[in-house]
Amino acid sequence: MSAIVKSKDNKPEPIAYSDAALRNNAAVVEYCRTSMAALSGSTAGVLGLTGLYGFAFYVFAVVILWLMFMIKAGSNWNKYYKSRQSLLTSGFFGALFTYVLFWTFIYGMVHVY
Amino acid sequence: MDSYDDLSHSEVNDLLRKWRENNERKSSDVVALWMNVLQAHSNKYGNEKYVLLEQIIYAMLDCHLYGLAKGLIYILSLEFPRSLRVMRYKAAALEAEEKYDEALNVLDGIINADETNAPARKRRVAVLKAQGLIHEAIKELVDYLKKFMSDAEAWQELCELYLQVQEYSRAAFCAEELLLHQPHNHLMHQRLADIRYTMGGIDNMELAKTYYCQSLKLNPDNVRALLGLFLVANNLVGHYKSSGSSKRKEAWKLSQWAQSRVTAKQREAKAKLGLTDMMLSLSLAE
Amino acid sequence: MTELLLDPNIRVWVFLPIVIITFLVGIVRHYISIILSSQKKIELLQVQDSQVMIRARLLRENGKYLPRQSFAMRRYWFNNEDTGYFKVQKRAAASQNPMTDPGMMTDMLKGNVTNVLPMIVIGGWINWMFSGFLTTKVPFPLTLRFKPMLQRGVELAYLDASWVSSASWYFLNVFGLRTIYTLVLGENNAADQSKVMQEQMSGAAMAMPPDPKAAFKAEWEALEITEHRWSLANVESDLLATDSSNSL
Amino acid sequence: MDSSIHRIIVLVGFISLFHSAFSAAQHRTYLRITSQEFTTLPLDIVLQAVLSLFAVMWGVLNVAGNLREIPAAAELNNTKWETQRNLPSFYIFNHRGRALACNYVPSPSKSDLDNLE
Repeated sequence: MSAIVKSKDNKPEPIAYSDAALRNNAAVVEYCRTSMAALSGSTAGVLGLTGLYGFAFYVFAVVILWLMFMIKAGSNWNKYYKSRQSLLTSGFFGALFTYVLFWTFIYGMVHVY
Repeated sequence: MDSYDDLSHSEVNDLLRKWRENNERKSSDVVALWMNVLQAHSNKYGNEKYVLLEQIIYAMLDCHLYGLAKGLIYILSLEFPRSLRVMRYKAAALEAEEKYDEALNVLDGIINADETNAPARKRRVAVLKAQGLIHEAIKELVDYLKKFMSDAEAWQELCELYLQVQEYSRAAFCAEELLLHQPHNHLMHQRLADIRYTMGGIDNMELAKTYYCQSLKLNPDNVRALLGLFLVANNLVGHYKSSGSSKRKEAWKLSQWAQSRVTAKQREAKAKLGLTDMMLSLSLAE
Repeated sequence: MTELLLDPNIRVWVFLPIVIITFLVGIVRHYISIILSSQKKIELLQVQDSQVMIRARLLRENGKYLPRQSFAMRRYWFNNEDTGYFKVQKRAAASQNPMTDPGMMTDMLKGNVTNVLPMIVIGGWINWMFSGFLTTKVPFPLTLRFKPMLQRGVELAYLDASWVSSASWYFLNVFGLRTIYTLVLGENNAADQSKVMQEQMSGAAMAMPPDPKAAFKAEWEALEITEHRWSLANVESDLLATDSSNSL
Repeated sequence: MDSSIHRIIVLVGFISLFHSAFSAAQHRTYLRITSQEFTTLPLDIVLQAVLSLFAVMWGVLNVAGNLREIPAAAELNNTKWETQRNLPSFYIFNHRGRALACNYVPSPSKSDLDNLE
């Protein structure tokens, strides 16, 4: 009987994650994130956004990408991602640099000359 | 699965990749796929060309198609004249033709050229195993494991070899080592439990029971573990006839539980079988 | 301040070429570094050390799945005072000076040749070829501090800080396109495949401990303080409990 | 099949994005020639750019590859002992299946020689 009581005290065992699958998913997310930064940067350049509007557009694109990930995973996102928050925030500033570069590039191509 | 001709080239590639990643042998299927589909598109293997060719070569050797395999090895050796990996294929071909001494010579050559070449060392073990020299193979493999201690594949092979010569406690050691590498794999727990059950004795039975339980916890569909648990629990009930009753009660409970699970599984499986199949099996039984 | 008007020819003959040149140079550099990179020759002893470390780490992490006796036996094998692996195996302390190792020297040289040299050469060439142009304007306001960074080669005191000169545009590209390379080239591209074929490395030869002596000592200490907690103690009752809750 | 559709989506989205970029550039030059002040782009260009951005993003998301289930049990519970036991490094080729090959000639093994005598 004592064994049963003990098992209630113990925390549930942490779920084991498959390393290869985690790495695969991280690579997919990274790929999409970089493409998203480049593409949304180009779009912001086409639209001729300046100043804070451009950065707001970046946040908008990040959120849209996150929503798309959620739609793709469906209701059981738990199976594919460790946490939803980190999917939203990780690599935010890393991709921002790419975004700014493309924004500047396309803005220059379209609007400056 | 029989009509391989219908599959497109890329589908075949995907199928072969899946087999490769899952370690499925399926040699005759691989050869059939190569003959029917891939051979015609030999310029379109894509990125995985060489890994694919390796898979095909081994499959051919497995199917006794030595001539074809040697042809492929020759092509590869023209492309990579000094590759140790191609040397290994040559050794494998020699081995398949039962020229074991020559194969060992080639493998020794590889190891001399690159002493960290683990696959060649493993092939040496396989050569000894193929000759039926199990004890020598064990010795070789133990030497290998002294240097490459975290090679799970080698530990597993050593476990199997020890089982062949019925050294159960050493096999159990290897199985435990495997468990350290893959603690979430239900098959590893089940394997260790199998070995412990075979060894016998109350302590080993208790361990076997624990590992069967863990295996079932990880994967409730493991019927072999279920059967093992049932046998172990019954055995323990017999052992604990006189001594402490709480342990006996637990073992009895486990045995009952396992039995009910097996019955449920059987009912499930029967429900899946169609009526005609059941009739057929009945008529056959009569 | 009135808007500057740039000649559209600058766009076609300066602005765009810089982006394309930077991108292509990056791609070419990637392939050159693949060609130049030599398979490091690894000593058998190094492989052995790294594998021992992995095994000891696994024992620490997953030892809870083994019975106490098995765990203690393995730890004894690693740690006991007289014959334990970490005690018996003596490794020389790693040489601290990379200059003494000629292999290390050539590696460093190769790294410089493929990374730094093209950047300086191409940068100098671009500076000479496209010097003195204003190429674009960043679409957000910047403070004057950014002027020396963004307007290299154009010293105009009263120019707005958000204008970018050609040389600076090149450097922006060098740093900004890095993520794009991984996108385009992929993690494992076709060029690596045949490399694998030529000299297949036993995949286990990964992270070598740079100094095996210190690493052994650390691992010895870590193992010494590891307590064995048999995590399968309650598995039978857990199993019975989960099932009864499921069937209810 | 599925991925080729998404590839087409990506391609079309790219072309559309390029087209909107050209439209915007044309608009700017037009404004400059007629010396009007730039306030904002026409609505159709804005819509085209944003919509094609979404299309390309969705396409890239699906082209990038499938997500795999991360709990370790998901994959391990599907492996069978047959594949777990099968170790490519230790294959031996003189197994009994060899006798099924059409061109197999049984080699005179030791036991046969013993029987002959």
